[in-house]
Amino acid sequence: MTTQFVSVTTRKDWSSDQEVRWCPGCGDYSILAALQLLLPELNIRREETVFVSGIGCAARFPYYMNTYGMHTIHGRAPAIATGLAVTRPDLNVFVVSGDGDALSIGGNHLIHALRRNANLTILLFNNRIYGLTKGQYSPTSERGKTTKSTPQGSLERPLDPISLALGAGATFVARTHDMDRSHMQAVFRRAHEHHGTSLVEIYQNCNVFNDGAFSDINSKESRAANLINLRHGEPIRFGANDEFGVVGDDTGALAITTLGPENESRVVVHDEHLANPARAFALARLMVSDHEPTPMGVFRDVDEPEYGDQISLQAAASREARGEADLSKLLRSRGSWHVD
Amino acid sequence: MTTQFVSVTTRKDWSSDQEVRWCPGCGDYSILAALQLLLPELNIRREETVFVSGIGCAARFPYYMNTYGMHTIHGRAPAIATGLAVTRPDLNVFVVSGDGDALSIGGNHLIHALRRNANLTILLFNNRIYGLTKGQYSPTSERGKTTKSTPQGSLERPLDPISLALGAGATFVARTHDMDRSHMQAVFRRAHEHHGTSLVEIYQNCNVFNDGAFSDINSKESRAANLINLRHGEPIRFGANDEFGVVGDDTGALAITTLGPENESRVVVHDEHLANPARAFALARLMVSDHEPTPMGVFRDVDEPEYGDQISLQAAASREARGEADLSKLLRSRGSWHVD
Amino acid sequence: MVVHEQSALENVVLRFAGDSGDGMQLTGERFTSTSALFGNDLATLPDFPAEIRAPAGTLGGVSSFQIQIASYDITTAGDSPHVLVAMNPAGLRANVHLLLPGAMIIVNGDSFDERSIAKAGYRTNPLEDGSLDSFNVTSVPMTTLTTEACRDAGVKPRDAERSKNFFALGLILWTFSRSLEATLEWIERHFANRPTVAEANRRALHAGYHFGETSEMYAPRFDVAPAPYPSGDYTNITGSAALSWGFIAAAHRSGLPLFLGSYPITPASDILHELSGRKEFGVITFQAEDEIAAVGAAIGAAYGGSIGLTTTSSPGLDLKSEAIGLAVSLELPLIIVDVQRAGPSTGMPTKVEQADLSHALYGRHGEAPLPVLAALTPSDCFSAAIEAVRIAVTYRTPVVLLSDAALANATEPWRIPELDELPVIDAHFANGPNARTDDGAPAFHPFVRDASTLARPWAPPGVAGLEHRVGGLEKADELGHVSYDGANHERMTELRAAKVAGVASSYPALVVDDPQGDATVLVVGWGGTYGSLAAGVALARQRGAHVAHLQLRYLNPLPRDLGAILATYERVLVPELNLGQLARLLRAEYLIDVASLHKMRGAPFTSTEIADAIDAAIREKP
Amino acid sequence: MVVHEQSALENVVLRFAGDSGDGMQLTGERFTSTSALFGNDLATLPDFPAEIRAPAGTLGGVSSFQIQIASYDITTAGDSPHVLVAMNPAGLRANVHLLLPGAMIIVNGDSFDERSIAKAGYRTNPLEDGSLDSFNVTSVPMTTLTTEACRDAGVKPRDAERSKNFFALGLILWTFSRSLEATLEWIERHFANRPTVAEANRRALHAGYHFGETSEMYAPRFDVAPAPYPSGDYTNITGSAALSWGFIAAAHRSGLPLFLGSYPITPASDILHELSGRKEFGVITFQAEDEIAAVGAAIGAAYGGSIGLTTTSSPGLDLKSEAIGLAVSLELPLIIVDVQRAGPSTGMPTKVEQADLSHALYGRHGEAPLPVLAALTPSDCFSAAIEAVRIAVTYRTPVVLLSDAALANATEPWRIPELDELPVIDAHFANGPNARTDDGAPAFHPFVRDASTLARPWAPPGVAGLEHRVGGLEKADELGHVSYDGANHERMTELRAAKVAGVASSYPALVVDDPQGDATVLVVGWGGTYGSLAAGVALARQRGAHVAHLQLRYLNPLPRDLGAILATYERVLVPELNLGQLARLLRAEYLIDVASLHKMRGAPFTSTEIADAIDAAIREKP
Ligand SMILES: Cc1ncc(C[n+]2csc(CCOP(=O)(O)OP(=O)(O)O)c2C)c(N)n1
Ligand SMILES: Cc1ncc(C[n+]2csc(CCOP(=O)(O)OP(=O)(O)O)c2C)c(N)n1
Ligand code: SF4
Ligand code: SF4
Ligand SMILES: [Mg+2]
Ligand SMILES: [Mg+2]
Repeated sequence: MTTQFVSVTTRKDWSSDQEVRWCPGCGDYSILAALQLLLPELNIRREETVFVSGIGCAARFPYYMNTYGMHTIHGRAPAIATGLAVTRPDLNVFVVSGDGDALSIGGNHLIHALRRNANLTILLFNNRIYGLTKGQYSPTSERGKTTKSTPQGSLERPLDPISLALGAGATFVARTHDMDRSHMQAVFRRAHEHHGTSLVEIYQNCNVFNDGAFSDINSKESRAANLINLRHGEPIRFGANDEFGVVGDDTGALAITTLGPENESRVVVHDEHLANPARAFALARLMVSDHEPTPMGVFRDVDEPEYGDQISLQAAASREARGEADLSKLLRSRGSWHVD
Repeated sequence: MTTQFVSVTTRKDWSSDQEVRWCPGCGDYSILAALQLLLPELNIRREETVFVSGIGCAARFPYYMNTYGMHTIHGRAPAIATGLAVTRPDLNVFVVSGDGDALSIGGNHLIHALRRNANLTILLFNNRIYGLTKGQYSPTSERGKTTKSTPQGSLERPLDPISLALGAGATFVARTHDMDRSHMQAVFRRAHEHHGTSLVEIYQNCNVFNDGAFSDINSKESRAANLINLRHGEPIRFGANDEFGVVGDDTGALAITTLGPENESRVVVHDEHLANPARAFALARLMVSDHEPTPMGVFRDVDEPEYGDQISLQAAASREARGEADLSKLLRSRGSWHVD
Repeated sequence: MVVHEQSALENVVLRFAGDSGDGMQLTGERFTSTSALFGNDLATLPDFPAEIRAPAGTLGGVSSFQIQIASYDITTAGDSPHVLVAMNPAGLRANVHLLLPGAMIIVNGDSFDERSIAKAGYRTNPLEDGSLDSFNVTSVPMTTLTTEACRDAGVKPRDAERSKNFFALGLILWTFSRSLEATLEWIERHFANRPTVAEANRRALHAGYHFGETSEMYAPRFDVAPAPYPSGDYTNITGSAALSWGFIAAAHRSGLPLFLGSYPITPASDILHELSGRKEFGVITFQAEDEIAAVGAAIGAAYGGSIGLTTTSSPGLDLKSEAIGLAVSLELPLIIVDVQRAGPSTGMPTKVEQADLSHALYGRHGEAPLPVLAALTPSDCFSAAIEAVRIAVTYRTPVVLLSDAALANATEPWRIPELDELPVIDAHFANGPNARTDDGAPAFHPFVRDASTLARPWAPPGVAGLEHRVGGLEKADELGHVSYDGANHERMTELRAAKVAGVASSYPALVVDDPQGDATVLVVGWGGTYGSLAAGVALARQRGAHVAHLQLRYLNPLPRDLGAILATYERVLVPELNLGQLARLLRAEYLIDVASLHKMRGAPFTSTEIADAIDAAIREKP
Repeated sequence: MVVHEQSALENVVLRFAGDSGDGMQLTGERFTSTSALFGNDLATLPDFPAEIRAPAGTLGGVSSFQIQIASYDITTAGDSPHVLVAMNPAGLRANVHLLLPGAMIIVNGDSFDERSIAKAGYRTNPLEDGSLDSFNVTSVPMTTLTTEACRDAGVKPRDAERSKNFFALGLILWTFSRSLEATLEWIERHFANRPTVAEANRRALHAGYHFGETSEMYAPRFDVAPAPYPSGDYTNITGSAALSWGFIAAAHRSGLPLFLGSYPITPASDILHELSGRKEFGVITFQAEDEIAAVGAAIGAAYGGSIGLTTTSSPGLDLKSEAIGLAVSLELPLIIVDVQRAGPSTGMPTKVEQADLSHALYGRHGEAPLPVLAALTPSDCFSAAIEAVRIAVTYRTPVVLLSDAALANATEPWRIPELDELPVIDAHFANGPNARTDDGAPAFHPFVRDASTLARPWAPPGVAGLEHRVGGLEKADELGHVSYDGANHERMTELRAAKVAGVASSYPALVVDDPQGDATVLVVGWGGTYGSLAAGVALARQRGAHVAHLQLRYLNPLPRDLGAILATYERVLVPELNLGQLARLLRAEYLIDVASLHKMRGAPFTSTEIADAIDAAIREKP
């Protein structure tokens, strides 16, 4: 990609000719729209953009993008995309996954992708349910969830993708939600710009099998009280009148408090770039149960060597040390003799 | 197991008749000894004790224990043990795994076992290398490690099992090392007593493929300076004269400092039972690079419902609601009609 | 077949079709229930789009439900519907090609507006352009009539419209001379806490029924008499429910707890759903993080003395290979259910195929043989489940039980067995030493074998003195500890193979369906094609063919009497929903040049396809 | 065979055996090197314990290395060693049963102390109890002589002792009339920065050599002349290295980058090790978190236009099944190498077996056919790798290439090909539209097929206008978008099968080894048994049998000329290191009653086993 290139595409250019087949009202539509509207602004080429997905409702995403795309198998998209990204550093590789795809069957590939830090942008559509298979609970479902496979309620405590990612050493971790296009776009842009693996959790409503899973947080009525917008360099405050703030307590955890002159100075100032992930983790664990005020935005964004870059460096070092590849020499490298 | 039962076994009773086949000098021997000496003290029965392992040097462990045992397949021991533990709540189920087994191929089963919280004691022998396959780097190998499969050095940042476990919602997380039998025993005992899934990372020396991986921390000479003993309710101090301490900094991270009257009060007091895992996570992330002072002991020990118990409750509720099982009724539950 | 008015018929094939949102599966199920209660024999074939919802009104979104009802013993939902109920243009277009000339078509006339017609891919209105002239078409303004009927019922017109499937059902019930009673009762129960919806449905149902009775434009009426059934209690059952109950019954008859480890996948998930609500039967269901954990947990449970069960569909079976190999090596009982769907890879997830047979037989590294069974009909799933448990427990071996997407969802009436008719399964747990050490002390050797079955002891933890270790490394014969001795490995490999081969000695004798006893052509099928092959054979016989039919339930080891049977026919025809996997097996085993008939269209064979192939085979006979 | 003194021999089989810590593999390799330089044909067979180290001195800890050197073309490391060098009692006990009467045994006498003798499981000292009377035994106090030789060399006695394998090597080099030069040079290079170790080894080597020369007690000496080789440059190569280099060569001749995704597993890891050090060749190696990620990443790389390669051994292949099925459905090039080891499950990880053939053929759900090849000899691994890439790239298909634990570690001399002798592979990337839309605009349809190969276009990202989506759901013929149409699915299934079947048209003609042309019995083998079958056939011919030999490299599709060949022999004998998997394939395909000979002992066939089976087959001929 040359730097002179200026994209003059529109949403239509990024939309494939396939009918979109999600249920009417599904949150996936607004994520698709957010991305199709954002991509023309990123000054990247369609033919250098690839969407790789696993299996699930979310994973149908690539079919709707007029880019290169691969709809693969359940849970393996991060691994497949890694092979693509390291061999083709010229591409913009996006991974689209669901909470089951990324965190249940695919959990291991996800954590290894995150620590490996190849140049991937992973979008995790979290609807806290298995949509495609018609409504079983997922790893992010709240405990006690009654579903087809748990008629008496589920028993496991949910996985929080943000804390899991931080535990695995992720370099870019963010959260956004399907009800706010401009927030999604801002976060997607940042994720795309991050050189390395970025993970974006997207709260996504499945109106058929888990309707309203996030409405306590992101509905018009709840947002002011329950949605915490993280902004780098700014104190973490929220509420209709910014009356609440996030402060440290003396157990190392973060807590929410009502602000007044006496404690205003204690409000934590958000810093995405801290080398130590402890603060970001504390932020991810702000909620002790569901439906509590929830941070949105970039939790962590730090620079670490990108995996593919390092491979290129090693290849260069190899050539440096041993000279350009010489097959004929290689075949003789274990000692050879001549017979006349 | 009745409560009256009093164990009168010795190490010999817990040792099988199979020759131990680890390399002479391997750290696995001392872990085996620690456990074989501890078990007689736990007042449990051999026939109610099962060791389940995956594949690796560490995973040969069950063969040496005169208990029930299963040497299974690579990475899957936590899943296999879960099936056993939930169907047989009367058993003491131990899982033995290596860093490759538990964190590479088996990473997903591990995190799901941890959040599920069935009654398992998982012992993770971390030698930061693949021993059995003769020396490739593992997920815990330090970056830049030169091995057979990485002649120019490995590229990934290592996974830290403790932070990963905390990110996954583990209820019991601890670390110990093969150079200190009584520390191992104290930690193993606690792990066994925990009702739910406990994870113990054991620093284990592989003297053949990764000799001295932990000597900066646990060799006789280094211990005072680099090994931090966590003790519940006590300030986290270490050093030959307890001259160092762990304090919070204002980015939410923990840091090490030299103590004096001016800062002594700031030393963090260790609390294993904090509901919020943020502090334990910060402790796990105390080291920003290898070979720095490293905490040993129980990072976290909290009570959450055990998975198997909850299943029993649901079964009881089911019987309560629908009466005792009646197969004949079940077969007619979708409506039936009679033909003469 | 041309449908006659008011005729008393032996059988009718009826198909409901509409948009995914139109409630066609529900309509079909309700009609099925009523017909079963009435005493018809019946068979159903639901057919719905892959899991992603297609945009309303398109061909991709069509959901259909076919049912055949008959006064005699039938085995399929039939090939060509005599009656098609189409709720929208797409439903019509997707199905009209199935109909023979003269078939009856009932459409919801309100849905044939310009937009919907275009969406379905029609250029002109099929109700008007003469393209349906060879059929008997009735257009009923179902939407209008339904909303009218519901006026003042307390529902909004938009919601009232949703009840139009009950209008269609009412109309069809009238057409088939059925009473509304069972449906009304069901509405009562089902919508107990949504009284206005209940009321709307009730009104729509009545409206449809009355429309049939009063409308002048509507004439033909069918009357299918009850089938002659042996006496007993009957229920309508799907393959998924029958499988689930079969496992519960096996647990009951063995006294063992049942543990299901599963990861959701269509069309296997229904077994997980069904069993997850049965904890009072000592059933534990475990929704695992993936298929590997699911089978792993089942192995752990089996080690602990439970019936270890794992259920999946085709892609999931791939992932279980390694763990199944472990179970082969450990020689522990384990049941793996594969509800086959169309592959390869994700394929067509809701469509039927039988293409996992070779995979079930050989899909593991090394020599790792295991018994493979297949269920023949929805209700046969019940006894196949019990049989799988019997073999697994008796021989200490994993067993693969094959079902398929069609069996799983199809329904048939089933005589409910008395509990004491069910086989008893004895786990025969090891309860004490079975050997002596070199110095004569009693010992437990976990790989000493039963002389007749070659099964090893099953010794769950808990018994003092039987402590032992098992693993996936090769084990010393009898002793069970790790052995790298070559001769021992060969012996163990042969023993494991001999044990599985020996399962055939426990089979019942094969029964060939050859009523006249003079057939020269034998049709051999396996598993879920039973119904379609039986129907095809029946049709061929009607056409005058002398043909025999044998449907295999046991795929590995093959029945011992099979070779002799095959040898008595001049020509063996093997129809399969794959490219010829059983055919390959029979060729290798018996060196017989069987003819393979394959179909890979995500749908069962039709009777005509089978009958035509039989005709061809008879003509081609060597 | 009785060994004569000073004799000029055509071939000798030599076996080094000792404890895992005794350096036997190194000794063997050095001897191999010297013999190769000298110009012998040779073949080696390393045999070491499973990965866990057994306690020193036990049978479980014995490590052996066998080599046959010859003045003519040989194919195996031989059945029965003429000379056994045993560094300890366990090394003797583990191998003595292999020897024929009269064989020569050289032992390290120092190691026969009471404890070691007992550890090896002997009750009495075999050097003294007469049990070795039928052999020609020489006991040399190697430890003592080595430590003495190293006195004042600057190493501690304990460390000096470690050089005793060089003593043994020196002795053997003398015995075989070889010079020390190559070994001295190697020591120089290898221990460059450990000068005292180098010195100790040098001294030990000389000491051994001189001991041979001077000792009175030691008599026989062998002299094996160089084999007549076609002119060229030669190297000694193991199967693992040959495979690795073959892939590098394929990358070179196709101009494509090579991407290896792998997860360590014995005995496949050596390929990963070898390729990880070759980044200057544009090779990327990726040690993945598991086998699924490894094959997944290779698929991603293939999608991006690289040669996607994944290497594993048996249990790892199980885990790759689902992803391989995806590659079948995507129709992307992919190479899967399975270095087979003894199964089932973990089995015997360092031992050879050929039991993954059926799994390679059928180990995926659905109809998912793919080409399967097998390498025949260590050096053939090189061209088999290139051939696998050719097929994968030409036909856009995953290809399974089977090697095995014996091939991987065995060595043979190999004439290094000139680069321009190697085939050229053309990726033929799509570079523009290949179709038109309904309204005539140029379009790219990813599933339009090449008329002759039926291959679809390979269109890696980066080219504007070729943007397209692929996936594991069934695809519409030509267009490539998702399709649930039954007829389309059948067509696509048949097309995929036809494409793979068509690969056979690109094979060279089969060449049967039947020197006299009058054989009535044909031995058919596949893959890595080539050497042992050829040797067995040669032995049978020496015994007077007229027998032909055919070794298959292509297992799917089978070669088109195979059926006709099989039909010309009265009896077909199929020896395999499994329970008869190729035999089953041939029976199903050709309806021929082939005789299966199996061996499952974690070791190659011996010539005698093969020759005896040939004799039996000739006697039994129908
Ligand atoms: C190997 C395999 N196992 C199971 C399935 C069935 N399956 C498809 S999608 C899915 C989960 C979907 O949940 P999620 O990832 O949350 O995506 P959503 O549909 O909610 O967007 C499952 C279990 C499959 N296709 N493949
Ligand atoms: C499916 C599968 N993949 C790979 C292997 C090979 N393998 C055996 S153990 C192992 C890793 C061992 O490392 P670790 O778990 O750290 O145990 P250690 O030997 O170091 O104790 C590997 C890759 C295997 N046995 N099975
Ligand atoms: S099932 Fe849920 S997630 Fe899937 S398309 Fe429908 S609304 Fe969206
Ligand atoms: S290889 Fe390492 S971990 Fe394995 S037994 Fe030897 S020293 Fe221990
Ligand atoms: Mg979801
Ligand atoms: Mg390790």
